Amino acid sequence: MRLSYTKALNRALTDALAEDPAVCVFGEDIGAGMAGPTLNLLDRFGPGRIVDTPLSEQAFTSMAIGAALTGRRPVIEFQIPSLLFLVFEQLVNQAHKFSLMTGGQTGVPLTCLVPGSGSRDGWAGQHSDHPYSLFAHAGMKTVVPATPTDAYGLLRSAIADPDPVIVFAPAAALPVRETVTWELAPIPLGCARIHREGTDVTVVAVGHLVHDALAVAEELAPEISVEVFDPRTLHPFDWPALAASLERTGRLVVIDDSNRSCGIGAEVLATAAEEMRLVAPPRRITRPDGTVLPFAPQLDRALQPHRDQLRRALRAVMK
Amino acid sequence: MRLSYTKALNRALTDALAEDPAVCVFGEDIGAGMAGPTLNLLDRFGPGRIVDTPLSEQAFTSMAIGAALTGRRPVIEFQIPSLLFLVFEQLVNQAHKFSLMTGGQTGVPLTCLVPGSGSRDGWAGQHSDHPYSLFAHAGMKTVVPATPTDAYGLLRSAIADPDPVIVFAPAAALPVRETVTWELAPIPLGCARIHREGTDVTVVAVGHLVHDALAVAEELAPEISVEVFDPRTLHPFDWPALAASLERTGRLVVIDDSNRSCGIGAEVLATAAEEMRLVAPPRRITRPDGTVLPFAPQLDRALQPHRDQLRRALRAVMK
Amino acid sequence: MTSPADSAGLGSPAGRYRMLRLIRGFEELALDLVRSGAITGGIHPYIGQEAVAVGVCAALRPQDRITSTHRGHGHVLAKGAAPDRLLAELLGRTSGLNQGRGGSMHAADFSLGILGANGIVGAGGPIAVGAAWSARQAGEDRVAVAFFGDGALNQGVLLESFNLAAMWQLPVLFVCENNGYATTLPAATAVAGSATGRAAAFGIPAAEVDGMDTEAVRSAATEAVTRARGGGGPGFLECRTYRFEGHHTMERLMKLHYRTAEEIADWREHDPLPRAAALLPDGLAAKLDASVREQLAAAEQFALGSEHPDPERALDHLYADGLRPRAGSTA
Amino acid sequence: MTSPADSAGLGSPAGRYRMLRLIRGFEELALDLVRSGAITGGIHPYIGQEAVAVGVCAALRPQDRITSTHRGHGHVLAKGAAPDRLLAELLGRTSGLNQGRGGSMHAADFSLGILGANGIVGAGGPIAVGAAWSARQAGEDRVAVAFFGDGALNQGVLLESFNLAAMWQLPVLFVCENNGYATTLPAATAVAGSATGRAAAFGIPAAEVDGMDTEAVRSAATEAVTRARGGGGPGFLECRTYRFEGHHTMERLMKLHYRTAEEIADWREHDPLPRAAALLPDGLAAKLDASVREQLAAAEQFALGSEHPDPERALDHLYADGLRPRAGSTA
Ligand SMILES: Cc1ncc(C[n+]2csc(CCOP(=O)(O)OP(=O)(O)O)c2C)c(N)n1
Ligand SMILES: Cc1ncc(C[n+]2csc(CCOP(=O)(O)OP(=O)(O)O)c2C)c(N)n1
Ligand SMILES: [Mg+2]
Ligand SMILES: [Mg+2]
Repeated sequence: MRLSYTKALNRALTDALAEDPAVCVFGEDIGAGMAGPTLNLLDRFGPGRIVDTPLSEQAFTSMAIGAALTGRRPVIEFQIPSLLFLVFEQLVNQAHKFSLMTGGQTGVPLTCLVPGSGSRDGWAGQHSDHPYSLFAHAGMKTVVPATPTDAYGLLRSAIADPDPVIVFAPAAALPVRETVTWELAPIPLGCARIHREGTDVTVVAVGHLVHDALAVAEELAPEISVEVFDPRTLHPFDWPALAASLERTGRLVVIDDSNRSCGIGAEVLATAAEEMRLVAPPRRITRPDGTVLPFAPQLDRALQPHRDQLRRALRAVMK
Repeated sequence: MRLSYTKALNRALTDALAEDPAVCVFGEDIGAGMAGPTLNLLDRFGPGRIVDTPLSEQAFTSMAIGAALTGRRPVIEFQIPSLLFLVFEQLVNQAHKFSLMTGGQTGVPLTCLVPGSGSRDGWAGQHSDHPYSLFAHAGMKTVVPATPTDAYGLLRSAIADPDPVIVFAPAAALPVRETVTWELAPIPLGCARIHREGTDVTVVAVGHLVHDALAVAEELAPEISVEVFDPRTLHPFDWPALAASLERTGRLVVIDDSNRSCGIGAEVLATAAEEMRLVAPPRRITRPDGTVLPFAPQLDRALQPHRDQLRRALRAVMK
Repeated sequence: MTSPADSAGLGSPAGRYRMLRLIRGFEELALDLVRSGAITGGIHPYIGQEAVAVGVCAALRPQDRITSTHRGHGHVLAKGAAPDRLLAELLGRTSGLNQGRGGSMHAADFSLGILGANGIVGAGGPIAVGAAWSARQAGEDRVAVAFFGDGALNQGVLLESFNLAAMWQLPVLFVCENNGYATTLPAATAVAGSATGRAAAFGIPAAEVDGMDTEAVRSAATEAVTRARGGGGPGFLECRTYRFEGHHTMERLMKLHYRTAEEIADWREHDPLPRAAALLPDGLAAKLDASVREQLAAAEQFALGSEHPDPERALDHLYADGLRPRAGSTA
Repeated sequence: MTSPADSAGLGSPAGRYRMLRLIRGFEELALDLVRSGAITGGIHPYIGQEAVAVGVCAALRPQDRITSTHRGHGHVLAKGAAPDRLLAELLGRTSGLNQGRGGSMHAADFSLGILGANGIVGAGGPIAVGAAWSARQAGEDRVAVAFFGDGALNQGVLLESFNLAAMWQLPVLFVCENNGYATTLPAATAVAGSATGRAAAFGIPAAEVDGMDTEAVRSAATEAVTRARGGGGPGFLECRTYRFEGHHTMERLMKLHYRTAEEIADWREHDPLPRAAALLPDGLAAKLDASVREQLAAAEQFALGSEHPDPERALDHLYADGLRPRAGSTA
């Protein structure tokens, strides 16, 4: 079977809805399936569970929290990553805090899905952020799948999780297709995936950049043996797997499409520097500090991490 | 003159208002001066410039942005740090982005002041965050003064700045008093301050933790020579000053009251590991990952960085 | 630990009077404990507004749900929470409703449909709407009530939630406790138009009621709750009331001049307790007062005698799946 | 580069007709350029709604200010922006209004009081309120106008801003372009109550007007703007209108069934252009059409001939003080 990333998300939602009557979906234009992941859900599961919402992100996010506190397992689809800014209070100050603040009386099994995070060429400054590091800092479970199989499996686990989870589906990963010969299945949160083994350098690549890392690793294979490490979940991060990888390689490059300062790239470098084996100074490739993506495509692209930077960084850590 | 931290903020606002008729203040209960920094401003400058707002943080923040786009220099006082979550869209997606997105047609000279950030004993989970790292990641100019003089000088510079600036006044720094024998004056953003020179270890301490770092440095002086480095501005960070300090010491400990993952502590370790001289693995002391402060005072305190952790970290990097 | 009363206890005038007294007495005790330093951080006292919580909760069934505010003790007690465990919560003890993790502003008892006080003004509104939606989804005839103040009328998220509740005809009752002020800001200088007009504009039946009169609140709430339970959609009540104390106990340390002494004295004339006592047979109120005194004395003893939580367990419950986050220091 | 017309150009029926045609023609040209791939990312076409932008801006003075939306080309042009520079912006060229940094959704010209299109629904409302507040502070009699769609009526921040504008009697006009849909969601299933009722509940004088009739919009806007300028406080206009095209050019690639072909055809009968043309002397409309064609041909040539920005300068203007942030890689 040929499986696209978007179709994988669609399947995950369909299977979760079919399996558990408590699962329901909120979002804008989801009845029409406009963004892809919710295609045909309304027909199959009806407006009682697939809820096309007015443009009231704050209220419907809080509503979903209220629903999650009372037995439902809501999924919210957000049309643009910056809508997460609009509901930051609801997610970080409410959903994330209920469990501890109530002394464990409740979880908040809420899933937020952002199909098309990061730059989509030509959508400009307010539609092109990749704010996953913000949620890792706040402590929400944060997932960025790179492949269709992972997208399926991680979204299933997110929906089944008793805590709020946010799933970023990078716009640049949506075109990825896979030939799937196995049964799709949930993939546990918090487990990294090593896409390619190597002995010289560990490249930690986030989301769509996994594919760039793999391409560069192939290309430089004659020169450098690169291990490609996909954390898949940014919080909780699979630190033991990273430590094991660095035991083998001792060298680290991170490629991460979020802003530089206080991004997940910083976290990986910091933790590695503090606790793991490094034989050379580590490197990271990120967006610049405080990036706002300009509209013009050349400018937009110039600020995203690219392969050439990765090549240079790999050669630099090998020196 | 004996100057308290809160009084310093009050003076900075008073002087800025007196100097520039474009400066104005928005916020809740600021007419009554309830939080301290706005005391007596209404009497002196009138309701045309000191605007007591209804509980509409999103609208009045956007209003202040509109005012900033049309010639005013608004300051907003927020009563609780988590109100910043409520206006995250307005700050990060609007105020921060106008300059680039308009091709430089405008700046947004907006200042956000949060008096009493971080834990105030007994205010529990939704009132005790210290979210400065989120804004450093987003790229807003982010300031955390440790002393009354710095509070005065940095707030003055924030108000004069053509970009949005957010000033965190940590609750634990508010009781700090200084005997001031000099003229209070603006202090440029982006310049670190070395409170104490040392040759063995550089301690980067943020906000109120500067005072803890100084106390521990004194205490361990016979054993370890500690340099206490206060970045004052987290974004832009004074990287050259840090590099210079590490040239001297080669050892680094960060003490930072924000959550661990993707916090400013991570950023300092990452940048140092990548670009600066380190003779031992660096360390950071932070809140745990994803911290929600529990109400009970013992639990609240247990999750904040404390001196004992700093002592241990200092000894660890000296090994 | 005493067993929690349920909202059915509010079915008689005597039960309602007793609850008014319980809330009043609880708050007075809490004020003492703030003054003595036993309660850290202070509280937002509910004194003066008791008729709203009691009147509304008297219209509810045990399985109905509520969301509350920073000024939440009255709601939490009226919905049936055990006063001793609420007090233990305010004192940060493990026997507290939230095991000492929430404190005054987050007191909750999910087993009684109390989805929590909330530190963010307006936040409880849409959470109640979600609970109402949930109940309908589950085919249950539970109603949800959102309590909030006049200040919350200016929070966008609450206004958004009026629209969702109205559009989807959800079984939710919005209860605005208009005590005239949001901290120091008079409602008259903050709320353009009227509270009821604002709700009505979304097509929500809206009524204004004397919030110092328990029976008036109860009858208005009963009407709205009955309609909501029967599928007739949301309702809105504006309860005109007043807090006799400062906004927060911190206010006692400050000189604020936003209300006159006369205004406070005038409103004290409308104290809901004597009014409710007047409906009772002679001598009953005094008896109930005595039983409340006993109950609170026991609660105080229980709470003050309860254990403080272990700092080693500060991160318990951060994640519902038991995930243990990394500590703040590795050294 | 042509010099920008100012809003005074809308003082005559001919000027208004010409602007309707200019917007229509601009959008048609932009659609072609999206189809050809020259405009990256697509646009939200304004076709069908031109009477709103033109009618409202005809009521404004050059120094008045506006905030706009994701569907902003009409507003930006009607307020006087140069079509060639707007087109260059859509093409991401340095000669664009925003030097190619903003694109369709952020087009702005501060020299003309155009505070920007905006990518976030509802966001422009309170920004206009701030501009109105500013003007009053500065003692200027400038008015601010916020354009937004029916979808924005459900954004809390916009509702909050109604309250602030009303409470403080600010010179701001809220213009709701009710085109019946927020993307695929019919307003009838999204907005409880009525648009005008919602504004009126905050004490804002609110009127509904035929948004396909330029003159009707102009006269309603003039009344509200005059009142606002004279210190009479905010106003609200609901303009009933329709977009003839899809929500966004992407929609052309999708099969969506939220509107019927008949509905679209019916609304096309109310096209604002023929209606405005009918007010002109014989032959004038055709002449104006021709002059617009020429202007747009020149604009296209100008824009397509303009320079692409230099990737080295991608971070220009990130900070107004010239601060250069760290790059994304040190290697
Ligand atoms: C969104 C938000 N803004 C501000 C605050 C700080 N604050 C806490 S209570 C309060 C006043 C609330 O007034 P009202 O809603 O009338 O309730 P009352 O205190 O009168 O019961 C304020 C400003 C907050 N907690 N949340
Ligand atoms: C707050 C917010 N929510 C969602 C979106 C995605 N979005 C862009 S336009 C739009 C529909 C807007 O409808 P309306 O306000 O009626 O304007 P129209 O498109 O009809 O002109 C949506 C949902 C957004 N940009 N901002
Ligand atoms: Mg109040
Ligand atoms: Mg619309």
